[in-house]
Amino acid sequence: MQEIINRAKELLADGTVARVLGWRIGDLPYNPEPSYFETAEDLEKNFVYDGFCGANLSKYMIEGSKLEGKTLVFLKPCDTYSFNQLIKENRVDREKAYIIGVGCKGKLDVEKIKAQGIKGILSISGAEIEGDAETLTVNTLYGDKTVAYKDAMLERCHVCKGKEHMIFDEEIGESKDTKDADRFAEVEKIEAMKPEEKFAYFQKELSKCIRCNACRNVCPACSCRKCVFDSTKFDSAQKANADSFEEKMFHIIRAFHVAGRCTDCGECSRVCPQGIPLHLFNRKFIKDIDEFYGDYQAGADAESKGPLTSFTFGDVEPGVTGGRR
Amino acid sequence: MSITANEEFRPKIVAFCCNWCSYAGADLAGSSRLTYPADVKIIRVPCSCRVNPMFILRAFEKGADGVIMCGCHPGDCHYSTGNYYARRRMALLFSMLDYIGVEHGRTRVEWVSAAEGVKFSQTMNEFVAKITSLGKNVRLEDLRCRK
Amino acid sequence: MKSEKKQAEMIREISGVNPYKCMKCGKCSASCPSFNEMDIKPHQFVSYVLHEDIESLVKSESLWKCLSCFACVERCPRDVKPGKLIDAARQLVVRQRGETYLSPDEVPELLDPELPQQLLVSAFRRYRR
Amino acid sequence: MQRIGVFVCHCGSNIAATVDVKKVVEMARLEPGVVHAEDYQYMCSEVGQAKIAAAIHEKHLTGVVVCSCSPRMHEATFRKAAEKAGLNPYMVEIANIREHCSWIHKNIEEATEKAVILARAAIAKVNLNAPLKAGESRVTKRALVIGGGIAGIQTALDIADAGYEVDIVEKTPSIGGRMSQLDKTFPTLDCSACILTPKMVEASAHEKINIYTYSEVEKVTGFVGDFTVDIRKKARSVDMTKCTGCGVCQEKCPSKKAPSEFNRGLNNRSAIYTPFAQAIPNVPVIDREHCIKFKTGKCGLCEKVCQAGAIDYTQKDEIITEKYGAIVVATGFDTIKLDKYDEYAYSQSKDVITSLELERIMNAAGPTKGHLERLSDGKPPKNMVFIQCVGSRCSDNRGKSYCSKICCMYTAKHAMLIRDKYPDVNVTVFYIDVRTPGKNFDEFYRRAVEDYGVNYIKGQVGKVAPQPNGQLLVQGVDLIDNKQILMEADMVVLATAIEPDPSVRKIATMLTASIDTNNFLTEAHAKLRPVESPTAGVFLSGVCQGPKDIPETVAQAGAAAVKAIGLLAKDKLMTNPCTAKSDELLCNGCSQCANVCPYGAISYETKLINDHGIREERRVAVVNNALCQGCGACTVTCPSGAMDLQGFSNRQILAEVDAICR
Amino acid sequence: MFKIAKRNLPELLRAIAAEQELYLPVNISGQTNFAVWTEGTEADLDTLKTVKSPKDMFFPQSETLYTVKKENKKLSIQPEALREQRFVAFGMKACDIQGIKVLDKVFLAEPIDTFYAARREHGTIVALACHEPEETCFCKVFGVDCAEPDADVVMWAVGEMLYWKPVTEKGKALTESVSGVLEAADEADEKAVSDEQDNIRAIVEKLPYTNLSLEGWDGNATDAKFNSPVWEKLFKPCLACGTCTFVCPTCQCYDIKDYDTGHGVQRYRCWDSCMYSDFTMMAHGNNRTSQMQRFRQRFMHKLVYFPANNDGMYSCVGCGRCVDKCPSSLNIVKVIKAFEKEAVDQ
Repeated sequence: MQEIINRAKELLADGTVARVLGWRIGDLPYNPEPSYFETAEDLEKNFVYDGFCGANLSKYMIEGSKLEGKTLVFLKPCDTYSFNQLIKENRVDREKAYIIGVGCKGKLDVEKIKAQGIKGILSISGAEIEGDAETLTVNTLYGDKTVAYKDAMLERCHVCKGKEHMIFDEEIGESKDTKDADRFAEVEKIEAMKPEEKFAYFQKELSKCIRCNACRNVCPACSCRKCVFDSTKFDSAQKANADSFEEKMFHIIRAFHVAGRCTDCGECSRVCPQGIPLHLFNRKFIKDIDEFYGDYQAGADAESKGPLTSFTFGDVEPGVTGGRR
Repeated sequence: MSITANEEFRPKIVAFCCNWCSYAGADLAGSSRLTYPADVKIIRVPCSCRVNPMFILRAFEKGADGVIMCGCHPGDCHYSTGNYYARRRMALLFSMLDYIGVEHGRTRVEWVSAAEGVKFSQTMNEFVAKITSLGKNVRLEDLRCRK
Repeated sequence: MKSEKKQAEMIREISGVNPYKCMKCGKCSASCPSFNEMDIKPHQFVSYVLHEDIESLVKSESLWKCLSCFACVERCPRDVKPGKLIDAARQLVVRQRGETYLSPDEVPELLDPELPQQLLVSAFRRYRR
Repeated sequence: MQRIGVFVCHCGSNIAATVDVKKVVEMARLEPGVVHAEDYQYMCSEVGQAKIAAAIHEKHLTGVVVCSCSPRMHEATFRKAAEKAGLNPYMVEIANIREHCSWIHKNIEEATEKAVILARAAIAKVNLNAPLKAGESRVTKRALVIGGGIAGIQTALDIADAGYEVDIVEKTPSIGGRMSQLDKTFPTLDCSACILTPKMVEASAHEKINIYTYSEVEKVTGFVGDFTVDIRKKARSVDMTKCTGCGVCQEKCPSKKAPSEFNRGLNNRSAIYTPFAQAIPNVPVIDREHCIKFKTGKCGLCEKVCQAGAIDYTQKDEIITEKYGAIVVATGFDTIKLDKYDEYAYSQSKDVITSLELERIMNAAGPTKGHLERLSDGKPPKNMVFIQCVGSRCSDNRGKSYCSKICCMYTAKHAMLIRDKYPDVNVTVFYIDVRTPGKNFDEFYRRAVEDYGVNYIKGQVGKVAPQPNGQLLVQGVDLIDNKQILMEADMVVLATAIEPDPSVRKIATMLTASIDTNNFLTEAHAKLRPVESPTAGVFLSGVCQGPKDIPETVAQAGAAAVKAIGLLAKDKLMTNPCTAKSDELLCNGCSQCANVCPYGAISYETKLINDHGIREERRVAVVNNALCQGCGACTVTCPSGAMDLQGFSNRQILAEVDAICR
Repeated sequence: MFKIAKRNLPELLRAIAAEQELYLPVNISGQTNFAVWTEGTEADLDTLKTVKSPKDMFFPQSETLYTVKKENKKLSIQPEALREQRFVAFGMKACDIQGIKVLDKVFLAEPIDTFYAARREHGTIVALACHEPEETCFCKVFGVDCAEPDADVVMWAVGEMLYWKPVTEKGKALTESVSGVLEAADEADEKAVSDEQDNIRAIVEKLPYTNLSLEGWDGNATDAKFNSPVWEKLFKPCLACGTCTFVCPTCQCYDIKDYDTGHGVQRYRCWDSCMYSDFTMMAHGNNRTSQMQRFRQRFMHKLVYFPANNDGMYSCVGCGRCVDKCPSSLNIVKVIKAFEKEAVDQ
C-alpha cells in the first residue's frame, strides 16, 4: 500500500495529476469510502487499499472527467472493464484520467463475515493487500473469531475475470486469480427449474427489493443522466414497488438496458441492502449473448460495437431460443 | 362491456406489426377474408425495431395475456437492418422472461411479409390457441389493473 | 438401409463435413496424386456420402489408396474437404472391427525408440479415435 | 386536452354488415377528449371528407380519428382532407376496422367490441399527437460522380444531358476505367476502345461536365440535397491549361522503368506519362516516385523540351470544396490478389496470367502490340489453358463467396478470338459451370464450342507446375469422363475473381453508405431500390454495387442518373416529419443510437446545456431530419429514452397498449 | 413480570395471532425483515437489526390514499379505509421505538395524518431488549437505553427464557389475552433480567461509537453548519441512492403519485428520498440542484432542523442501519465526526 501512496504523492507533486481518486480509511475496520485526495499529507494519513476496497471507482470518473486537470484513479483489474465501457460510451474522458492498475487478491464482503454469526466487530486482520493471508482474524466484542479469506470474498471474486488490467497507465502490485466457481453455474441452475419454480424464486428474491436504487446508482453501465424510471417524460417513472409487477419491470428493464454493456462487475449485488442476487439478471443476458452471438466481454476494449448494436444475418430466432436447453 | 355471457376465457393479445410488411400482411389477411380470433389487436409501428421491450412488459402489466411481434423477413426490412436489431432484442428479452418464470409461449416473434396474408392469419390462430391453453397471465400483471 | 443412413451420419459427424456444400467443381480430383489408383474418385466421395451409399465406399479400393496428403482439403474452395470424408470412412471401418485396434495402453510395448514420432502420431490419427 | 372528432365509416356494407357502427360512435363519445362522433356511408367520398371538414370547423377539432379501412389505403386521403380544413395532417389517426376487423370476424358482437377497442386505441394515440411539420431543405443542383469508368461516364452524361452540372472525380490521370483496358467486348466483339472513346470525348466536351482526374474525394459532410465535398486534386506537375498533349516529354523522359498500371505491370512507362494514347484529358502527369528530377533534383529534361512551358515542378495538391445535391458512386472493381492461390503458379511463371492481362496482350496498343505470345520467351503459344472460377465461389477464406459473373463470357470471348486469329492454337477451358444468362450470351458460348472448337472440360485444375523446359504442366480433372488429365500448356489464363475497388471502403465511410462483407455497397432495398444507397442522396452505379458486365453497368448507370436527376429536379426536399428527435436534457451522448442508425442520420455535438439551472457542456445526439427515415431503431437503443420517434412516440405507443389492454 | 421458555415461543405467537394480526422479524432468503406471522412462520429474534426498520408497519412504503373510478365520462372518488384491526409489532428494538416517537412528532401533530394515527392507535408494540449490541450501534448517543425499551410490553431474552413485562394499558391488555401461555416470574427471574440489563449496558459502553459527541448539533446550529466547506468534501462518495433513507427508522418524506389502472386512478403515497435528484421537484425544477445540497439536507434535517422544531429531539436514533447499508460506506457518524474534526482543526 505504501508503494501506491508514494507513487500517488509523486504524481501529485510533479503536477501530472491534480487529485487522486482512491479509498479513504473508514471509522470501522471494513468501511473505507471512495474519496478524493489533494495533498500528500491526506494521502499518507487517510489513504487505504485493502480487501474491503471493493468499490469500483470507474463511475466516479464521470464527474472526475469534468474537473480541471487529470485525476489519478486506482482501478482493480475488473474495474478497468467498466472504465473501458465508459470510454466507449463517451461518458469519461480518457485524457482526464491517469490510471494506476492496482493488484487485487479478491475483495471482501463484511456481510459474509456477519452471516457467519460474527457480530460486534472491532478490528480485522488479514485483509491487508500485502501478504497472502488465507484467514481473517476478527476481533469482536464477543471474542476473537477467524474466517477463511475465501469464505468472506464477494461473489464476483469467485468468478473473477482475471488478473489483467484492460486499460492503465501503469500497474502496481500483484493480482491473484481467485476464480473457483463457474460464472454461469447459478444461472444454469435457475434455467433448469420449472417455470413455476423460477417464478417463485424470483418473486421471493425481488419481494425484498425496497427500490432504493443503490444497484442502479452504483452501476457503471447505468450512467444515464436521468433514468427512465425517474423521468416524468414517459409513463415509466416509479418510486416504489407499489405492486409486485413493478419490481420485476424495474429489474428486467434495467438489466435489458445494460445488456451487452454490463461488464459483470458485480457492484449491484455488492451494494444491495437486501442481498438480492441482482447479478443473476445481468449474467443471464451475458450467457445468452455468449451463446447466441459468440463470446463477448463488455469493456474488454473501448471500441467494438456491442452485441445489441450489431447483428449477423444468421442470428438465432427469438422463438427458438426461448425454449432451448 | 360484456360480449358473451358465458365464463369462457378470452385472452387479450397485443400484436405489434411493422408498417411495411406485417401490417400489410394483416391487411391482406383481411382482404382475403382469412379469419382469426378478435382477441388479437394490432398496433402499427414503423418497423419491428421500434418495439421497445418496455412496450411488451407494459402490455403484460396492463393485463395482456400474450404479445406477438411481427416484422419483415430478415433481409427484407424496409429500413434494411431494423429487424435484425429487433431479432436480437427480442431473443434476449424472451429468454429473460422465460428465465424469470413467465410461461414460454406468451411471447412470440413472427416474420410476415406483405404477401403472407395466409401466414398472418395462421400465426394468429395458432397464437390465440396457445395463449388460450396457457390461460390468464398472472405472473406479470399489475393487480391494480384488475377490475 | 437404415444402418447405411446411420453410417452416413457417423461419417458426417466424424469428419465435420457438410457434403451439401459441394458445388461439384472437381478440384479435389484434379489435385489428387492417387487419382488413377482409385476406383471411386475423390469428388465422388461426396456424392456417395450424400446418397448414403457407404457400403460401396467402405468396400472401395480408394479407401486405402488415399495418401492423406490433404491436397484436396487445402484446395477445396467450398470447405467440403473430401480427404476428411475418406479419413472418416476409414475410421468407421476401424471402429467396426471392434476391439482389434490399437489402444493407448499398448503403445509403450510397441514403442521402438527408433520409430519416428511423426509416424506414430499419424498412425494414431488414422487408426484410432 | 385535445378536442377529438371520431368518424366511423360504414364502407357500404363492408364494415357496417359486421360492425355495429352506431355502437362504435356511441362508445367513442365516452372516451376522453372526444367532442364529436358520427358515422357515414363512405367516409372517403367527397361528402364524407366534407363532413370531417365541417366538424373540424364547427367543433374546433384538434384531432381526428377515422375508423375505416387500412391506413395504407386512405390515411393520406384523410390527412389531406384535414389539412384542407386547416388541421395539421399529423393530427389524424386511422383505426383499421375493416381489414383488421369487419372482414375477418363474423360475430357482430365480437367485431363491434374489437372495433370499439381499436377506435379507443386510436383516440388514446391522438390525445398525445402533436402537430408535425415536414421540414424543407434546399437542393444544390449539381451532382458528383465518384469514378470515371464507363459507369461514371454514362451516369455523368445522362445527368448532364438533363441539364444539371456534374463533376466526375477520377483517381487516375485519365477517365476510361477498366473498360479502356479491354480489347474486345462480348457478345458482339466490338473493339472496346471504339465504343468507349467517343463517350469519353463526349463527357470531356460536355459543357455541363467537369472532370477532375488524378483527384480523390477527401471529405464529405452534409446530407441529401446539400453535400459539401472536399476534392483533393493531386499535383500533376503539368499545367493543364498550357499542355498541348504533344507527347514529346514522354518520349524524352529518361526514366522509363515505372511499371505501367494501364498494362497491368506487363511493361514499363516513363515517369511523365499519360496512361494510354486516348487518355482524357490528354495531359500527362509526373510520377514523382520515379521522376529523376524529383528524386535527385537533377534532369528537368521534360521542362526543357516542352514548348508550351507546361511543366511545373512546384505544383502542389489542391483542395477544391464544392457543394452537391446528389452523389453517385461508381468506383468499379479490381481483380483479387492471387497470393493465396499458389497452386496455379501465378507468382512462379510469367506465362500464367490473369484474363485482364490477356486483354492487354491481345490489344494492339498493349505490351506485345497485340501479338499473342508468351511473356517469358516471346514465343507464340501452341496450347492454352483457361481456368475458370479462380477465387470466385469460394467459401473458404481464400477467395470470394460470390460468382464474379463476367468470367464465363469473357473466357468464351478470349477462346474464340484466339481460335479465330491463331487457328493452330489449342484452347482448353476448365469450368465448373458455364453461366450465360444474357441476351445472345449462350449462343456466343456455343459458337466458341461448336464453330471455333474450343475444348471445354467440366472440371477443375488442381495444380499448374512450371517445367524446366518452360512448359506448364496442368493437372486437372474431367468429371464427365471421370479421368484425371495431365497436359502441357504454353500459357495458362486465370479467370480471376473481381472485387470492389479497395478505395470504396474509405468512400463508403465518408458517405456513411453501408457496405457488405465483400465490400460491395449495399443498396437501399435489394429488389425495389437497387441503385440507391440507404443513405439518402447517394446512388450506386456499376460494379461497386455487385458484379456486372458492361451492358448491365451502363443500364445501372442510367438508372442511377435518373434517380439523381429526380432528386436534382426538385427545388426543395420535403422531409418525412416522423423522424427521431433527441431530448438534449436526457441524452448521454453515448453513441449507441448512431451505431444502429442505417442512414447515418445521427451526429454528436458538444453543446452548452441548461439542465434546470445546471449549465454544462454536454455531448448530445443530433438527428438530421433530412436523413432520418423514421425506423425507430435508435429509440429502443437509447437507455435514457432521450431518443423518441415523432408520430410514434413512446408515450403514444404506450397509450395504445394501455387502451387495448384496458 | 412474566416469562416463557424460548422453545414455547410458537405458542405465544399463536396466542397473539389468534386475537390480532402479528408482525415480527422473519428471515426470508437470507434477510430479516418484519413480516406477518402465519402458522409455521419462524420468528428470527437473534438478528439484532432488521434490514428495513419496522416503521413500515405504521408508515408503509406505499399506501393508497384514494381511488378515482371512471364510469363513462363520470368520476367517483372512493377514499381508502383507515386501519381498523388491531395488530402487534413483536420484537421491536429500543432504537426503532424511538424512531416511532420521531414519526409521531411529524404525523400526529396538526394536521394529523389519519392513516398513521389509525395504525398507531391499533398497534401494540412488544419490544425486545438488545441482547448483543453491535459495533454499528450508537443509540446511547441519542439517549436511548436499549436495555429498557419504552414500549407497551418489554421482553428480555436470557438463556433459554424470554421475560415479558407489560408496561402500558395496551400492554397489559395484550398480556391478559395471552396469559394462558405465560408463567409468572419470580425474584430470581427479576435478578436475571437486571443482570441482563447490566450486561447490555456494559457492552454499550464498549461500542466504538458510544462516545460520539453531538456537541454543536442542535436547533440553533443552522448558520454554523449550513455553510461549512466540509459538506463539499463529504458528499463526494454519495451515489444518490435511497438506501439510507429507506432503511432509516425516522425518515418520513413521501411523494404522492397517481397510477392509471385503465379504469380509474389510484392515488397513493410512497416513501421518497431526499437523496434523489427528483426530490421535491417542481415545475420550475428543483430547489436543491446539486447532490451536495441534497446530502447536506438529510443531515441538517436530522441534526438541526428537526431539533429546532421538536424541542431538541434529534431525528436520528442511532440504530446504525445506514452505517451497515450505505453502498459507499458513508453515514451519519462520519458526518458528525467530520465536523468534530473540523472543530478541532480550527
